[in-house]
Amino acid sequence: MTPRPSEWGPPFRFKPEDLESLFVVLHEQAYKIIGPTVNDDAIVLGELNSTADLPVGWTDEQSGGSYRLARHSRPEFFHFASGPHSLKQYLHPPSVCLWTASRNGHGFEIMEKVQEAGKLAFVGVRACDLHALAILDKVFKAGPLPDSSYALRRSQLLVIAVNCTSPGGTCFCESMKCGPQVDEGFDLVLTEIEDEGRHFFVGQAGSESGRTIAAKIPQEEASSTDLERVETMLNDARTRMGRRLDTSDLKKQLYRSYDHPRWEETAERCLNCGNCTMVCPTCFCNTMEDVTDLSGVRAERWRKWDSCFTTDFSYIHGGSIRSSAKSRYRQWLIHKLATWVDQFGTFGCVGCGRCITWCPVGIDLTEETAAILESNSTSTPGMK
Amino acid sequence: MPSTRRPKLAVWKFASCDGCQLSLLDCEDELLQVAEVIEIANFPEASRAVVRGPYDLSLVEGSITTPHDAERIHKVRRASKFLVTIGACATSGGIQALRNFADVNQYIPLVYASPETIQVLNKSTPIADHVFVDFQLRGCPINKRQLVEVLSAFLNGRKPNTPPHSVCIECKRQGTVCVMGNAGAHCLGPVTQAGCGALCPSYRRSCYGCFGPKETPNTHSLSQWWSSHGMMNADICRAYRGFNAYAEAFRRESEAREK
Amino acid sequence: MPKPSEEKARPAKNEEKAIQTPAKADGQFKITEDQIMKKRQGKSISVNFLARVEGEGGLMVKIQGGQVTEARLNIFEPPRFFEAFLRGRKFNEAPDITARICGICPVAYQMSSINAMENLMGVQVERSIRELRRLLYFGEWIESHALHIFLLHAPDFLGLPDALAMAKDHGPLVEKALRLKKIGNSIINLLGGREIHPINVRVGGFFKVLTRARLQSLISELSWARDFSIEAVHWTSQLHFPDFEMPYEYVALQHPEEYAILDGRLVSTSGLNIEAQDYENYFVEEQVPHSHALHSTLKDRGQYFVGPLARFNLNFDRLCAAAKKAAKNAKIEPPCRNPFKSIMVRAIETLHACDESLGIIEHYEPPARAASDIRVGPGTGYGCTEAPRGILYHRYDLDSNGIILNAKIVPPTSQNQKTMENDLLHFVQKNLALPKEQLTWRCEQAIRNYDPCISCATHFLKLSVVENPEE
Amino acid sequence: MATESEGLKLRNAPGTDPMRPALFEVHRVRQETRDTFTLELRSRGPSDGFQFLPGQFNMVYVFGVGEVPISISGDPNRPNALFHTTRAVGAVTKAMRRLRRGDVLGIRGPFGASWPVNEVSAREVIIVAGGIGLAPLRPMIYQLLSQRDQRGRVVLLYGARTPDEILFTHELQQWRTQLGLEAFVTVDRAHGDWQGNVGVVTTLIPKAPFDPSQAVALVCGPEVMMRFTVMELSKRGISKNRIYISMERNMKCGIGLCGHCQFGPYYVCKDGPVFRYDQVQDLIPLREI
Amino acid sequence: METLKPLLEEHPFLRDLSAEHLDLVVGCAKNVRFDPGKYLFREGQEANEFFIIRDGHVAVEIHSATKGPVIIQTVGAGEILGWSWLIPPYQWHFDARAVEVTRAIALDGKCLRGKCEKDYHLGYELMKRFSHIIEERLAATRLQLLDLYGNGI
Repeated sequence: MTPRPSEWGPPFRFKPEDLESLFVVLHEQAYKIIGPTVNDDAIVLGELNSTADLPVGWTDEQSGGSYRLARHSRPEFFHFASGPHSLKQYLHPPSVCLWTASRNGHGFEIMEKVQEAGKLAFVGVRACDLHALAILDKVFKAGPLPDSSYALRRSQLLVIAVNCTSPGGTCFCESMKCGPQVDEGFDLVLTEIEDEGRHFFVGQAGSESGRTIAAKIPQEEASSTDLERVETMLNDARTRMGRRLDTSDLKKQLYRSYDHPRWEETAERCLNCGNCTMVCPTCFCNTMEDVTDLSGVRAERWRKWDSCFTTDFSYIHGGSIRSSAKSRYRQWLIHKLATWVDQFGTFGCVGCGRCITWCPVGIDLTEETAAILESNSTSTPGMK
Repeated sequence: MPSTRRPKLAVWKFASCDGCQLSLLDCEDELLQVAEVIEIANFPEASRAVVRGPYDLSLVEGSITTPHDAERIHKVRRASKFLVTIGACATSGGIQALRNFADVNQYIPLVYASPETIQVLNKSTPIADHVFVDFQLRGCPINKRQLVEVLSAFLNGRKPNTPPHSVCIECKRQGTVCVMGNAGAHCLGPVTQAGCGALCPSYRRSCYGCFGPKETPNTHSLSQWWSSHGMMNADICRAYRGFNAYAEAFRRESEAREK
Repeated sequence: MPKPSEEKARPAKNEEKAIQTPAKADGQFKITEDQIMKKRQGKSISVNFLARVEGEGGLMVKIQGGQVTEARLNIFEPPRFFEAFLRGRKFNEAPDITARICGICPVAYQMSSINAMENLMGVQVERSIRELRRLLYFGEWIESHALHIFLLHAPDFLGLPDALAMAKDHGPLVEKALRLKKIGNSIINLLGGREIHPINVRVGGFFKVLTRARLQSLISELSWARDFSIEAVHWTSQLHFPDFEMPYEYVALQHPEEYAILDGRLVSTSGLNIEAQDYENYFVEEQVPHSHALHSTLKDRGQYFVGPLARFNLNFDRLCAAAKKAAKNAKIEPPCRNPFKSIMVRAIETLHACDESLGIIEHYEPPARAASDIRVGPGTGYGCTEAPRGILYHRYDLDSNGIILNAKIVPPTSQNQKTMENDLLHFVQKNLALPKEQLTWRCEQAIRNYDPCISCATHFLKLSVVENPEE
Repeated sequence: MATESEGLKLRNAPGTDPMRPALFEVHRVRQETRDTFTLELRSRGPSDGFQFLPGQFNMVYVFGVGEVPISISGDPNRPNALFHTTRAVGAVTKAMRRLRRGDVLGIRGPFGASWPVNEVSAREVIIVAGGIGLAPLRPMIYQLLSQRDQRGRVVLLYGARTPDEILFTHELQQWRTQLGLEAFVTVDRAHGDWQGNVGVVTTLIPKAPFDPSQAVALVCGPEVMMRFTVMELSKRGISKNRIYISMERNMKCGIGLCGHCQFGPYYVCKDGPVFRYDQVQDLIPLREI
Repeated sequence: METLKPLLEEHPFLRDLSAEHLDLVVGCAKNVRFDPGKYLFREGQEANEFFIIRDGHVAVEIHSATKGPVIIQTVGAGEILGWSWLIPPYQWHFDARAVEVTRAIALDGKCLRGKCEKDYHLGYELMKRFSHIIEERLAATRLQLLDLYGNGI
């Protein structure tokens, strides 16, 4: 990591019980705190009232098509990998009313729905999800016609990130260069250290507001040993990724793979249920639904998460452009790992592994991609 | 576009539990409004008054199970400009279509005292097997929000928002934790059409397919997965033999697992 | 694409008539309009299509020489063979499958089947689970009674075709009725996931139990509902009731402390007092040719009457104080033998259900676990609960894998069928002087006293598929 | 990234939410053919006119029914009136056809990349249109004909299904006689009394009067027709970087935020709908992309 | 005859034909002119020639009992009309009607058939050129069948 002293504060160290003071500060600053908590047998994102709501003593076991909440004996707050939820739920909500309209005579008038966006502080954000946030920013904020409601929600966000030292069985952020170390886009980053009975946090502010908040936590200066410990733990995490993906030349290789036979094989397994797109922290596709009341006087426009795995997604008069399951899986994967690069200058994948864990039949993006890359030399032409 | 004449609505019942037409009466908040914008012309469960047809909109509940009903449905079709089937019975034969899988010869010893007084068809079949259906609203039972949506769409001349995609999409939009990935449940959500509000998973229960197969369902792959995780064929077969057992994709899969 | 047959559209007028003709049971008891015309020489009342009941039925009363010679309730709802296809299903599927017998009282089916399974397995659920079940069931009572009182039955008393017509003169009342109905539904919704065919109940308990806070969200509406129920009791007491009483034998469940709903002993006004599992030793069913529903009778005693009136007459002292008080104010007390007054009793039961529900919510502590462990084993289990319309009996035989070998289900409407026909017989006899149109309407009303649930009633046929090659 | 074809992209009045429709009133309805019609719209709000570039589209909202993308078919030099020509095939377009003078529509736009307005100004232009595909090209024809002093010949090859389905017949005549447009029309089938060409529009290309080394081709029609048209144009020797096509895909937002209109690395709504052929030539042969 | 040779020589259809073969073809050619409404040939007639349209416009029609004449294709200046003379039983399958004054060179197919039988090189050259035309027409007809403008996609 290259420290950027101008923005970043000095590393400091604090006791686990002082994490509560962070919560207190956030509440004082009128933030609603969103973070990991145990609910419905999973570590999900939810509103946290205090550190007691954090999943202390809980971890998870993840593999293709499987997530299991598990107990562990250590006192850590953040000893788990990505859960089923991501920041997307909050910044790009699954269902938003954009406006309402009401009829008057021949005409009608449109009233914009004022988007509520309170101040949200996310606690425990991993590097993968921060990269996903950066990607959503590119999609919704960077273009010539940005999404105003996204921008509004985004502007009121505070990020307390956590360096990931417990990658899961489906993680591959290391391959995507999106983790496990938090390197940008945070207000405060924490590393939780627990060994041989010593349990403490190393923190560092990454923004002005982060610095203000950090200052309120009882702390001492972090020693060079502490910092080395952080470094070691992150390096260790890098070697414990459950999955990996070779990204060199990935885009070009995939552009050549449109007619690869593997798509057909995957399509036989793919349920085209859309789970991967729903749990993906960067999948942003959405649809508009126009609804009316019975009297026909009131109408509303809703924006809802959509998935490229449906036939409606590509429907134009006369039929669906992507009617085969093969073409839909291909669209998704090539979008994530190739066309996304052309559109937004980055992969659409951050290596969080959610699509692998939550695929009901365990289809593995890294495995599919590897299979295509491996035999691409024999494959047929596609896009150059 | 609302016009001056209220469209005439008729509700018809075939073999069913009445739950789907009851959904209309369960729209407590909308019922009086419905009656304002639609003339409830023929709805025996709600009224003894009957207005003659033809009807602008017919809601048909239930499946065809008797020779008489097989004739009656044609009369209903002729009296209806726009015919919408409501519920699993009407769209896939319903729970009573379980008889379609039975061997009639095995039924004969069980026939009760005077079987000759009752005429029943061998199979319970959906309405669309008999007449042209303009729109099918799924569910066992239908979802009343979807029913109001279909009525609103009909009145406003738009396409109803009743997407044919999976329960999973609806489920994840709600932020529900997947019961399949997370609890290893035998959830039919990935092959079942949305519309119920992904109810079961939100109660930590696996989907049991009330809304029938979604578009392009890959039932085979789902069964394979279950099978490889120790589920017995008989149980897989039963999973597909629920309230939409006779819907093509479910029927095929259950038959494949029957041996 | 339309099939050719539809394209040859016939003139609309004829269709109407054709469509109004009910589906008939079959050849021998088919009552065509022609036959009815012929019978006019005597006199007959026939209602081809009973409106405002759940399911499809008709009724027919034959009068010859000033004597009513026959009264029949024709149930032409097609049989659906539930007991047949329950064979081979797993025990834990019974609650959801049997719920589909009836869209109006699915909770009743779920509760009876669960009781039967738990009875077989020797499961005792913890108190809070039992309380949640009672609450869910009360939700169904409220919803079903509100529907019946105001949307199905009351229009008869007011001489109106339906509740929508009622809404014109009694707007606020209908709106309140709908609100009451909605409250019943919201209880089911919250505890069960949806109003019709709830998804949250299982053998052993629930899939997910609610927090106190979620349950408490019901309180304010339920309090309103309790108040409105008092008003409803009063309102129904002001209706005009035909002077008609019959010496019924009432049968209901009885519980030592509660106004029975979930369980209890089977008792009657003529001294029956048995365990629910002895039901089949005391009750028999017979097939009648004019109906798709079996008729149930008490061995050696004949017809009997289940439902709100039965419960009221047998368990009056276990009603909550408010309900008793409302009954007193409305001047109704056991024994009540006028079936038309069932509308009042439903209102009283609604009040009781609201009151009890509030109590359950107030004292609710979430159970430690949503469901008890269950051990699947072979045997026979019995379950009997009080559906809104009366006792609903289930029996299952399971094998060692929990697969259903046999199922028997006796719904309330089939138990009341004989009594309904008997009522018709006597009621018509007594009111022969009425103009025919009015008498016909009264006959319908007499049937609606029973809130007949015809979809339920018909599933009851034993397996009766007749090989009938489909054309 | 994205297209190099010129023109305004994603222009919207400052300060307004691109997701919120502006209200326009139907001024006139003109039935073009049995199922195709043109709506002439006037802004309801305070407006200095509706500025757009040829080839751009709007998201058109019918109250209570829904929204669809429809290209603009009017004259870019007459911004006071907004024209949309469309066929009534779905719920929204069918509802549009029922609209009458004074009825109100919601409009979001203009969106998307335009035809290469500047590149063609000093060149010969060959326009190939199929069916309703003439509508998105009409603004370009207006534009070209308005500058005819500064420019080379404009040739239009237009294929319709039957003589009854030829769009803008009156204008075609006018353009021919008064403005020197060289228009050749062909139909797929005709009765004996039809005096014109019969055959698909591609059959007109080999004998069309243009100089392949000079001309720029603008093509709009069904995708299959465009594929074959490009083939014929290439045979005549027009290079692929002087052929432009206009694509159709499902669109929900019109501004690249919903993902529906993806076409390989492009979003048709903002990188297109007009593409220079060499940008997409590798994508065109791919199935179900 | 002398007037026709330069014309035929330059026509793309016959371009690059050897001088010898060109002479054979020229030997079978004559100028024809049709007023509007005149038929170049009718369905069922013996097909003994083909036409190189010089100017004008010819509609190829098929007659249907209920719809009357339906035009399935039009042929104009520079195009070749007719190949039934090449394929037994040498009968026209369609009607060809001049829509406007049409001038063409008619080539005697019967005569050419004989010459082709004798000289396979000539036969091959002509066959090659006609098969190209047939292929083009077939492709165009297929597109027409797609009813592209009617259904979208």
